[in-house]
Amino acid sequence: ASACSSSGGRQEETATGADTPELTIAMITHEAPGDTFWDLVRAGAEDAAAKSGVTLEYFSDPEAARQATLIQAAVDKGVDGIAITLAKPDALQGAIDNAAAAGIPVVGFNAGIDHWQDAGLIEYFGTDETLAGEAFGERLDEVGAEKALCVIQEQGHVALETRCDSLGEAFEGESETLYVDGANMPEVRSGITAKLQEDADVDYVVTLGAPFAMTALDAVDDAGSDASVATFDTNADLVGAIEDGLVEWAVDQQPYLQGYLAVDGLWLYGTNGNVSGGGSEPVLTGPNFIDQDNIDSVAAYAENGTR
Amino acid sequence: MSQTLTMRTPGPGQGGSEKRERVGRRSPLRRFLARPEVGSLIGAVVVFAVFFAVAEPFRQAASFSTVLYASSTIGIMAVAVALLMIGGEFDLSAGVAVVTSALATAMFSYQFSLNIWAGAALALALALGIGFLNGWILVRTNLPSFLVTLSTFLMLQGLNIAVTKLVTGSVSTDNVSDMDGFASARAVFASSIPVGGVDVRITVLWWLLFAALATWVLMRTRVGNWIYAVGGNAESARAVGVPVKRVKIGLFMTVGFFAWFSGMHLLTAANGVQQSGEGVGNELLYIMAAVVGGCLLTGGYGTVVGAVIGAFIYGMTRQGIVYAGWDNNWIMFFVGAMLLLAVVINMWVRNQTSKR
Amino acid sequence: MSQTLTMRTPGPGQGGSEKRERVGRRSPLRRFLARPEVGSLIGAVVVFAVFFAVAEPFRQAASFSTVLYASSTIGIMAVAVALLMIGGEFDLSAGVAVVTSALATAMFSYQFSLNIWAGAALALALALGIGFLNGWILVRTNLPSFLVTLSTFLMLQGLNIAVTKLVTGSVSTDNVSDMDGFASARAVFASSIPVGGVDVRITVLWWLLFAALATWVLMRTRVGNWIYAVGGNAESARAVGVPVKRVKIGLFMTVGFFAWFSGMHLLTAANGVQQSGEGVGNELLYIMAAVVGGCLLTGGYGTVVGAVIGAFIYGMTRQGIVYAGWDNNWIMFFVGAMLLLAVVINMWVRNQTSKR
Amino acid sequence: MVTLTDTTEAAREERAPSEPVLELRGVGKTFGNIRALSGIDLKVGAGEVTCILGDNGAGKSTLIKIIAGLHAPTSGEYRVDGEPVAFTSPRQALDRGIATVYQDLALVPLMPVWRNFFLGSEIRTGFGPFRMLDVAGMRRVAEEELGKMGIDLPDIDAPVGNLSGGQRQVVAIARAVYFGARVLILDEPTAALGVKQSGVVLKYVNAARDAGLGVIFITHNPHHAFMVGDHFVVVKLGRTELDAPRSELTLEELTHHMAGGAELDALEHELKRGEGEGR
Amino acid sequence: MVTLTDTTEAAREERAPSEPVLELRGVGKTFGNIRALSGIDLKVGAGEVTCILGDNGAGKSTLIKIIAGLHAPTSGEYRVDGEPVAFTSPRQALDRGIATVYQDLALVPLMPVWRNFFLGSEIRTGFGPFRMLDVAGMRRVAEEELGKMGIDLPDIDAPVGNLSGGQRQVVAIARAVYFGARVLILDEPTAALGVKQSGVVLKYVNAARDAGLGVIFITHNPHHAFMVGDHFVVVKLGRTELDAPRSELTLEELTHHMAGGAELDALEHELKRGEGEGR
Ligand SMILES: Nc1ncnc2c1ncn2[C@@H]1O[C@H](COP(=O)(O)OP(=O)(O)OP(=O)(O)O)[C@@H](O)[C@H]1O
Ligand SMILES: Nc1ncnc2c1ncn2[C@@H]1O[C@H](COP(=O)(O)OP(=O)(O)OP(=O)(O)O)[C@@H](O)[C@H]1O
Ligand SMILES: [Mg+2]
Ligand SMILES: [Mg+2]
Repeated sequence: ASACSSSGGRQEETATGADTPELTIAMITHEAPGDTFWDLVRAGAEDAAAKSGVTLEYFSDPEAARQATLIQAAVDKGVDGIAITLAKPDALQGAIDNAAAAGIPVVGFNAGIDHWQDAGLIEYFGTDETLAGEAFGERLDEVGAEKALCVIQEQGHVALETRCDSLGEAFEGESETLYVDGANMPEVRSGITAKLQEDADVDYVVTLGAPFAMTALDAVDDAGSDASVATFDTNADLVGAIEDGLVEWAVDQQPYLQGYLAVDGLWLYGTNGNVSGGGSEPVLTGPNFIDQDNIDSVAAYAENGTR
Repeated sequence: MSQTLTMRTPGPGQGGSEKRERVGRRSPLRRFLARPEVGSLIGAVVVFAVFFAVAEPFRQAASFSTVLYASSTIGIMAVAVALLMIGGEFDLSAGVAVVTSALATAMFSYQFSLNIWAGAALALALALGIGFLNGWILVRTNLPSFLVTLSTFLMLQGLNIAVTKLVTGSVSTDNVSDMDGFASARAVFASSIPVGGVDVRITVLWWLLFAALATWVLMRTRVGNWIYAVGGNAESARAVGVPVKRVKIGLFMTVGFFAWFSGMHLLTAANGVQQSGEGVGNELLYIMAAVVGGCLLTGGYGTVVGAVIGAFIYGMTRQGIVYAGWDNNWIMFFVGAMLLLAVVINMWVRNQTSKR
Repeated sequence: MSQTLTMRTPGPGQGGSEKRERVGRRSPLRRFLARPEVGSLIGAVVVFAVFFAVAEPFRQAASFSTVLYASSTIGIMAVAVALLMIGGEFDLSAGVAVVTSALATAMFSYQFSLNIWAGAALALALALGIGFLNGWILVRTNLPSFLVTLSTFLMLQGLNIAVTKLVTGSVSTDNVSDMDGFASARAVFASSIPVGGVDVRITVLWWLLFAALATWVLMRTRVGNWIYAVGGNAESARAVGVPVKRVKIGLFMTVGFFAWFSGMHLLTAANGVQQSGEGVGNELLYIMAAVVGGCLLTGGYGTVVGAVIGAFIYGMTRQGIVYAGWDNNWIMFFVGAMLLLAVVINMWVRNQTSKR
Repeated sequence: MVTLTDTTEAAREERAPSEPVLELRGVGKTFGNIRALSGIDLKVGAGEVTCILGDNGAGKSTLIKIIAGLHAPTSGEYRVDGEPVAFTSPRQALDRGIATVYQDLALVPLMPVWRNFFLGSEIRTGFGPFRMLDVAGMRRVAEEELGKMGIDLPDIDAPVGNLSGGQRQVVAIARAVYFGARVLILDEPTAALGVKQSGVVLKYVNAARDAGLGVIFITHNPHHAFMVGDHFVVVKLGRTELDAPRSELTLEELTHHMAGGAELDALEHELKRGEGEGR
Repeated sequence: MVTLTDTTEAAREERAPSEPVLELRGVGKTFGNIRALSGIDLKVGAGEVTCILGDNGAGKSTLIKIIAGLHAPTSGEYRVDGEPVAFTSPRQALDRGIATVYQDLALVPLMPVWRNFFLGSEIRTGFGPFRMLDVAGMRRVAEEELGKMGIDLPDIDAPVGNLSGGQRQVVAIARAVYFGARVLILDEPTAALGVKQSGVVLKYVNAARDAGLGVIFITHNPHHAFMVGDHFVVVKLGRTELDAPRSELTLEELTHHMAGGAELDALEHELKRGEGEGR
């Protein structure tokens, strides 16, 4: 599948963008390294950068104070634009202000839909975790679910907690939260198993990341429960699982698109002064349901690592 | 030599009287209670009783099997970590090394289109190599194991993600579940065995087997003697001719082996796909299991059985909270409180016995 | 007493000759090199040189100020952790205790509508209380600090999130940036001060001040003497009348104080909102800084200056990688490799000096 | 020390046994199931050297650890100046002027010699929160006191762990002598010492007695014991076997008791035979 | 041990000095800037007891650590049976039959007595991968060997850390005696021992000599030294000050040398005066 990539579009596309000024863009997220979701974000960002002849520097730290320091470092370097995830807006404010003072445009993506304007970002690409959670809850109602188990793989993570909370609010049935240690798959598995053994009423297991959906399937098996599994976010394996009907659906916020648009937005702003959403409206990338009905349109891209 | 030096003892009467005069009677019970792992055993019993009382589902055999499984995934590594700790060192890289092994098996197999077992063999060589390197740097530089294994930890953490991404283009490996040998590997590392109506995960049996083996090595072989000596006082051990460096390197390689084993379980249990960002933080759980079980962080003291009990306490607590249906927000608090409860009971038992 | 025992010395001639005959000349340079923190200083210089060479932005004053800031946030806690470690213990709960203090300040102030400083005072009492509890359990039960502080760590981690959710209904605190006293608190804990054209974060100054103060305490006060003794050999220290328990509890409370201070910085730097799930893992960074700086994990040896340098090495590495633009996926690998580089150089320097 | 002449009996008889500074009554101590001591009575008067003698493992060190406040006795009574005490820490004993040289020395190996010397009893200057160690003074005193005992260390800043066994012993003794105000306890102080240093220690014992201190002196060397002791207590298997003033003993009797009474004869006999056979 | 009679000079002279088992030539050792030893020559023959004497800190322990393979010398040559060796570990010395009792004993405090006894030289039964410790045999031998030295421990399973100082010493000596095949090195073995136990150790030294072993014996007690030594080496400030066979010395001369030669007279004088002043 990757045979043609050596002669791929990168060089050609770089060539096409050669007439615009060379920009350096820093992308700084709250990723805890090693999450498939951010793979897709980076893939989008890199593709956009390659296409526009942008030098992309990607850094991440889940701890807010250190993410702020990373932004400060980008300001020190004097990059031409910064794309950030605004998961913990208050802690980043100082660094954002410093960027503004240095005349560096900052865009937001993925998290912070409620805060990006106050924070002084020029544009925002992403979805709203609240919207996504609510959509998920409504979908649960549609399929007649009665009790959902929302599995959070990192306790205290703002976006994850928001998803479960808003899911719970929109969902008319009962919903419960289970915290597991995402760095320890066997424990995720036995934790979900234990919960299903303890509470036989659970008929939907909701995971907040694609790899955990796969593990939840095993746990459902182990517990001898007949609960269904649905999830937020996708990866290649999960697409296969939806194709096979193992996982009911996934709520997709199109991480590739988020990464792509964030870089592209900065490039457009830097080379042409464009502002997506006019500086007042966010550019939504989801939520978008992937299930057996539309999986075929996604599967091919998932294979490429872009969906 | 001893034969040539035949001399009379200064009369056995005097010696015998010392024992009679000064050593109080000590019941077998008391002797049992003074063993290093018994405190934690009683801690385990208390934790078990707590959950047995408050959580109805905890009482079922199937639940117990889940608890055992959760304990075994920590417990298998805890066996090796306990050996290492008795030998006076510890290994912060143990958690991510497990993931490294799983990633390596998957990537070797997939990239070279090998049988899973061949990939596993290469991964085993890698895991042992990492252990060797840890030990070798340690004995060469005399640095504390905290520093050496912390750097290995950080480096492996980075390598896991970076190399996986480099090789597969994503932070998880390609799926190897359809490759030759996967089914048999899965049977060995991640199957379930029905025992009296309940499915018991095979890792539980491996865990007990490894614990028994390690206990035998520790108590009944020369190497075991050396491990205690090296941990208790490396200088003295060296002075009487114990190959301190080889023992330490061997211990790190043992941890490597167990990491490989756990990695194989991880990979086969996850249907042949391994996420590269995992394993971080587990090293503390392994160390915790060993220490709760009575191993001294400073080395030279402890048992493998204790570490097994320590892992079991953790497994019970973590799952028991779920079975008890306690407010999930408080989960870490409860885990911490249970840990404290278990070790305080442990300590209290030990004090009681030494006070007689 | 010494006055009543007046006896002649056995002639100074003999003693003097020993010095002359057996003690080789030792240059001031060599004496300097034998200090515990000098190895890490040279490690720091090497790391600095590496990044100075490869990362153009690293050479600017503004970048250096950011590096110092990143170092100071770890370094302030590392000062306390180094003191504790010299006293023979360590504290796994230090990372989350920082967040606990920040959360407590915000919640006390908001819920009781207090001036921030009043909330901070309550939080300080809490932080000192946590430190006291750690120390008290430790000296009462004689449990290893690993276990005691691991349970505190888990409990605080749980409490941070659970209590925050209970009180505020979300995983972060309510915003207190518009409350009385916030501006002045911010000026004290999280402002910037222009020094020669560059804004230097105030934490950098606090860091250096605390390090100087701690060094003075350690080297020039009675308590400092006791800290070394308690860490070096608690039994001996007790035998000559050092109040071992009070020293240990005091050290844990010192960590509590610094956790409070760092928490205040966190809160004020984050505009008065604190996330409850943070801080996990930082405890290892603090310990790392202390150990890289030459503190022995087993206690009784090390300096605060070393810990400062250790934190600086970490800050340089972490930020330097960013300035050099190295790949994010490899970041942990580079941090680990730099750490190993720094400590191996450290060790090499020390060996060279002791070989003379 | 062979060249040290015994003090005349007359000189010793002169001084009347004063009111005891320390007194133990029926003291016992058990460790788990080991009965280390039982029913020990002991009186230590001012200006008097009490030698405690006994086999290895007899319980001598345990006894002095009780006196020094390091262990609490499990039975019996301990009085200082006639009033019952229950020390919970060695600090309290030190504050009462009871200074001890432990057999395992109680030094902190990683700390410099002078810091060890003053550990727990540091000299300070300044006032209020600025009270700090008088480093120069402490170094000077430590160097002087060690010098008096015939040890001139190459480097007073060297960690104690680098000293030879005997040098460490001297540091511990010098410290106790310097701080011992009323009672000085020495647990096998001359064991690791050279002939010259042993002589110096014995001199110190004499001088301390003459300065009115009570001294408890543990040794396995009957010569040393007889040279300085006013009073001899032999402990065997945790019990007092002999408790006699100097006037009731000769060196030979003492040696006899130290080697375990009647058993000595058998041993002596055997030794001779062993040698005879050997050649 | 006062009652131990000196062997007759005649008996000693009989045995001709054999070819040396160990030989040191111009050996030196520095620690950092401390010159612990320089230019030491030493020969140890089979069936011969070499006493090494000297002040505290003279370098005796350093010397025997070099012989035992624990330290490498920084200069000079070390020969065993005439061929130069460079031991990198004590194991190699042990394999050559050189067994050592270190001054700091080299015991592991947390391990049971019998495990310590056999540490590094365990007895095993079984074969192949199933070779395991002969626990019963090891316990029995350890108990027996300790019994021979007059120590009957309450519990052979007790950790060494719980023993009294003298009991620990005996464990270390018993171990070395049991394993020492050709050369037995004893660093101040009688320092912590009671009169009886000291006697037993001296008997062992004699017996070892008679069995044809080379013995190196370090002590501060001139009586002990003179009772068993064939050859005396006095080390001072890291250099050999005296190297003489027994025939050329008397006990008085030896004591004189041990106390540091000429300085002794001054000290003796002062001691007497000190006492005179004291009373
Ligand atoms: N902490 C302890 N735990 C258990 N047993 C102990 C402890 N300390 C001492 N013992 C035992 O108590 C007994 C007396 O020991 P102690 O150290 O008092 O002897 P000692 O008379 O000082 O001997 P030595 O002359 O060899 O120093 C010994 O049998 C010893 O094993
Ligand atoms: N590891 C070391 N590092 C530095 N100096 C050392 C070390 N070991 C010994 N020394 C020094 O070397 C000298 C000789 O010490 P050694 O232990 O050999 O003396 P010794 O003759 O055995 O004395 P003693 O009779 O008191 O046991 C001493 O000055 C000591 O301080
Ligand atoms: Mg004793
Ligand atoms: Mg010595």
